Amino acid sequence: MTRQTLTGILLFGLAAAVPAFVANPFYLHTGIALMVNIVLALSLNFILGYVGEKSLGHAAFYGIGGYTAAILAINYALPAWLTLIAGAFVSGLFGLIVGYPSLRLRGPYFAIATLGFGAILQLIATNWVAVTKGPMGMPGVPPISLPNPFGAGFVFSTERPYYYLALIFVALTCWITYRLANSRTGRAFVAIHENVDLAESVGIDTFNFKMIAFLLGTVLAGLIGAFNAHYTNFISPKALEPYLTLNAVTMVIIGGEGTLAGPIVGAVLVTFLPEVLRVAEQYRMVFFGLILLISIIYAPSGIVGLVRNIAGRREAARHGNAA
Amino acid sequence: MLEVKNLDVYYGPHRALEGFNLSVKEGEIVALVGANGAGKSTLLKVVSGLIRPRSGEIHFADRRVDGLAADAVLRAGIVHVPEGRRVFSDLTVEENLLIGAFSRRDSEIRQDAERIYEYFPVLKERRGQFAGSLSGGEQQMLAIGRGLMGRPKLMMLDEPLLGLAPVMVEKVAEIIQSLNRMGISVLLAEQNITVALGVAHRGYVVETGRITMEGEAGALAADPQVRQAYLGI
Amino acid sequence: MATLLSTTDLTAQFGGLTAVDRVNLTVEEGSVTGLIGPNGAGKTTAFNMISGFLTPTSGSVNFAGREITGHAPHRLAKLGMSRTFQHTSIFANLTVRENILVGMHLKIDQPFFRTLTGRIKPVDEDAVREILNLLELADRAKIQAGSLPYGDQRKLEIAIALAVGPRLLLLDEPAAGMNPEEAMRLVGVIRMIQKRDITVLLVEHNMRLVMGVCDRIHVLEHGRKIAEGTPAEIAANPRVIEVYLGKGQANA
Amino acid sequence: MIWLFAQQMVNGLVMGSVYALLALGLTISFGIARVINFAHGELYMLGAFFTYVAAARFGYLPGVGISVLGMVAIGLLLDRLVLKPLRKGKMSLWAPFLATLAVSVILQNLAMAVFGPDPYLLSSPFAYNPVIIAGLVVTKQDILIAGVSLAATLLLTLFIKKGRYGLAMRAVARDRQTAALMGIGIEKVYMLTFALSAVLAGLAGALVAPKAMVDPFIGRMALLKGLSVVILGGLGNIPGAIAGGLVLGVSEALGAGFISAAYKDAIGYALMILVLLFRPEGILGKKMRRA
Repeated sequence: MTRQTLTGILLFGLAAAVPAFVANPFYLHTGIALMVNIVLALSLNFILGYVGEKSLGHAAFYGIGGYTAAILAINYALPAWLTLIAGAFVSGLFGLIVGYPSLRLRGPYFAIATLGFGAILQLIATNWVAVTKGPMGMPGVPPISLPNPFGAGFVFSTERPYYYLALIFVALTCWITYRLANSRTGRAFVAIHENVDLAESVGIDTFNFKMIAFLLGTVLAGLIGAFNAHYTNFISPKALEPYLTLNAVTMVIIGGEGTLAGPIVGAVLVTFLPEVLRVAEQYRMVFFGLILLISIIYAPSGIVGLVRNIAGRREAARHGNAA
Repeated sequence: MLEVKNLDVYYGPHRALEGFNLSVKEGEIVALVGANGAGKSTLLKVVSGLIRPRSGEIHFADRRVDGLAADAVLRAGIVHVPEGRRVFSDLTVEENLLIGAFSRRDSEIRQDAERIYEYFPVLKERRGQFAGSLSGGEQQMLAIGRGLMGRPKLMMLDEPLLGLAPVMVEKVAEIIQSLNRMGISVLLAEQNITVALGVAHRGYVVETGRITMEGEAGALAADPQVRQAYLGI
Repeated sequence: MATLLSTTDLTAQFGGLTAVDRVNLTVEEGSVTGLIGPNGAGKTTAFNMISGFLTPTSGSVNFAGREITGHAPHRLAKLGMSRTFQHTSIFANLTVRENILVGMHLKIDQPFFRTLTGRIKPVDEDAVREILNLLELADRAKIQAGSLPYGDQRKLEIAIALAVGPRLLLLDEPAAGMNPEEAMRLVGVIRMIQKRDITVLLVEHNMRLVMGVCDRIHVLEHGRKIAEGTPAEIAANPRVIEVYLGKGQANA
Repeated sequence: MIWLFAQQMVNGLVMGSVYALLALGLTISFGIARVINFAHGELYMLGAFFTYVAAARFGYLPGVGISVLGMVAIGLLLDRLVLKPLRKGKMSLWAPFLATLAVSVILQNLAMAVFGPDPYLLSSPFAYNPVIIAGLVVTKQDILIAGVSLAATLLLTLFIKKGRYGLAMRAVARDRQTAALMGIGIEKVYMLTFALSAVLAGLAGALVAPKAMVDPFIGRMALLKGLSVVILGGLGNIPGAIAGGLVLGVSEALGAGFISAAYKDAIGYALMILVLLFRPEGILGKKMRRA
């Protein structure tokens, strides 16, 4: 067992033990919000961090998941396990529709197409009142409940079960990221990011793998969006706001794109930093914008990248090959 | 006039020029010959301020010019006509000439353009056409004409004969000599040894970033070793 | 020997300019074939059309008995063609070993879904080591590729292309920027590659290398093929000498 | 029916000329400096707010003038503070992308902190008196919008075609290194490009503001319109930006008149996606290479 796996298991053990010691629902709520951010950041990381395609509409997929779950649960009374899956599935379907034309093109087209897609979706959510209830959003999304064939199902009525479910989703996302890191698919992703011509020339079907990464990201974003709609019992066009995309981008970039730890570090920072630094509410987004900007200019590989660079230089120095 | 001393140039980890020494005296044509990738273009780019050397010095007309920006080098009187001509293909012939005089503020720009048209009548015929529609030889004339618009004391030509038809090669060789007669010193980086050493007074042979031979042009042209360095026979 | 690669009337036009003009090339299986010519003669353009990075305006490319004109590069890799690039082209942020693993993409049978469920199959370490040893990179395996010295980066490029397991290896100016000793060592590497039954087509300016390693040479000028033959024939060809050295040198 | 069509055509051309201004700014920054400016919408928003503040003291038209000066400063700041540091070393297409995205958020939220989220009405002496020409209703503001847009477009085109620095801009767009060899100060050209780009965006904001409300979020829509037009016309293509702007304006107006006003804004994106699918080089662009 590597040190990395051990650290991971340890962290998850700790996270799982938290509700046993923390009774205050506010802390659990913050924990859930953090985990939603982590999944969102890691899902974007597949696209932005691994294959390096600049998706600027990630909030849209989170929102699609939320709306799908809300509509199915409210209008058709479908059980939560099904609405969560549906949220993920529909989001992925839209990923396919958006990705298919735009991922074939080189240049900024994908970024522009995803940005435009996010805007269209917000427009629809605001204006298609018959289905989405318009700008006021849809309250009354039922809580998640587990089916029980022998009696009443288990309804998630407190923060605690949501906390564990969120933790499961975090674990799932981390697991996928972790498995990718040493696999053929993960290497293909990174290769595309690094040098798309060379990747193509060694036999990597670059379009295909970009599509896989994008679908992976959109499915997971849809899943966590659906989860959040159930958890907060509410969905509105706000779930599709571009600021949410920017939050996700900030988490990935300042933490370090293309790594497992980076987006998690980024999510922790984005969730807690404004609290710690007591940034006034109205300047919060200015603050995120500034740290994103500073990170792009001075630390393009993020916090994890900085740490790695230092370690990497040591490694090279040890081999006497620092060029 | 131009004095390059002990120049070391790197591209990332890769050393492109090593302990490079070269000089061009006033009124001279100097040929810099060698195979592709030997470092000829790199030297020209360093002199014209596009690349910074790691160490060494460049003096021009008693001024130190290494480390100056490209526009300052140009104002000092050095014009670099780049490899592959690099005319602005979607600008007209006339616009290409005007842009060659970008660093000038005097009132004689138009007159100079007319003089160049006189000298290259083909360009005059095509003054309104996009430079991209010219043939290779015409583009080379335009590139030289564009360079002349900067009123150089020293003109550095990078592979001006490349890809030209034989008739054009002779024509461009004549142009180079007549530039020289106008009082412009020339540094000619070229693969075509015969023509280059034919028009030059002196020559340098470059191999992988180092000067391996230098001397009077006629003597170099006759030296079997030069030929050997080229064809590998 | 059978013909592994051939082009028929291969042509590339950009706007009004014809960069490659009805070129017919053949590469015999097992040979090292050189493609030379002065700068701007159309060598790299021809190379890009053969390797699928550029669709020919007209003409066709045949490889291993089938027509591959306009196929995407990743499909050609599957058929057994890999290449290097004129400007050093590696995965700079990956380690040397990881670069080789990416090169072995097609040899690792591990579809996306198995990544998530099944055991991650161990990589064929012997194959990795063999390639690293061949290019004398074994002691650099864990170093980030971007921090290698230039000469090693150029070797790594070839290593990546070999990891694909090609029948035909296309080398685009492999000696560019190498010093004479490094270039001479490259001759040994190419010979070794040839011994492993890999056919090589190379574009190169370093004539000493070309003359030293090639079985056959094609010469392009102005997008047209002007000569073809053994190194001795090419070196004696007056047309080639004229192109390279200028008029009047042929009888000097 | 015919009257409605003609009226919507007029409305469409007015808005289309604004879209063209927006797209021209985006197109020169991409064509010359290779930057897709995701803060372009916020430049539009700032142009409107600058005008709002200045107009309160000096009146509308002088306000527009002051706003234009302010935009020059903003464009220069954007280039010096954000983009210049990114040009050092190897310039990737992506870093300026995300950086301008960050700038967009910063500006939007600064505006929100200063002005609050509620919309303001910028009054213009031309906005209230409709003129009826051949049975078609337009305001003087509409005429002003179309007139100024047309003038700005012409001036820009003329400058790029004939001006000394216009020539330099075209040279830099084509071949940065050779342009440097000609003695062109590349950094100056970039500064000029972003100043011009900001002025174009700000002018669009200042002109449209009296027709619509001004709030910190109007930039988002403006960016998307601009990007749709730029995709429609082909990235970096100046005639394409002008034509694309008019096409988008007219399609939206006809869509609003004959299909649905609520989804008017979706028409631009729908057009954009169709273009991406079938003709990614833009309507007027040259064929591009497959990835």
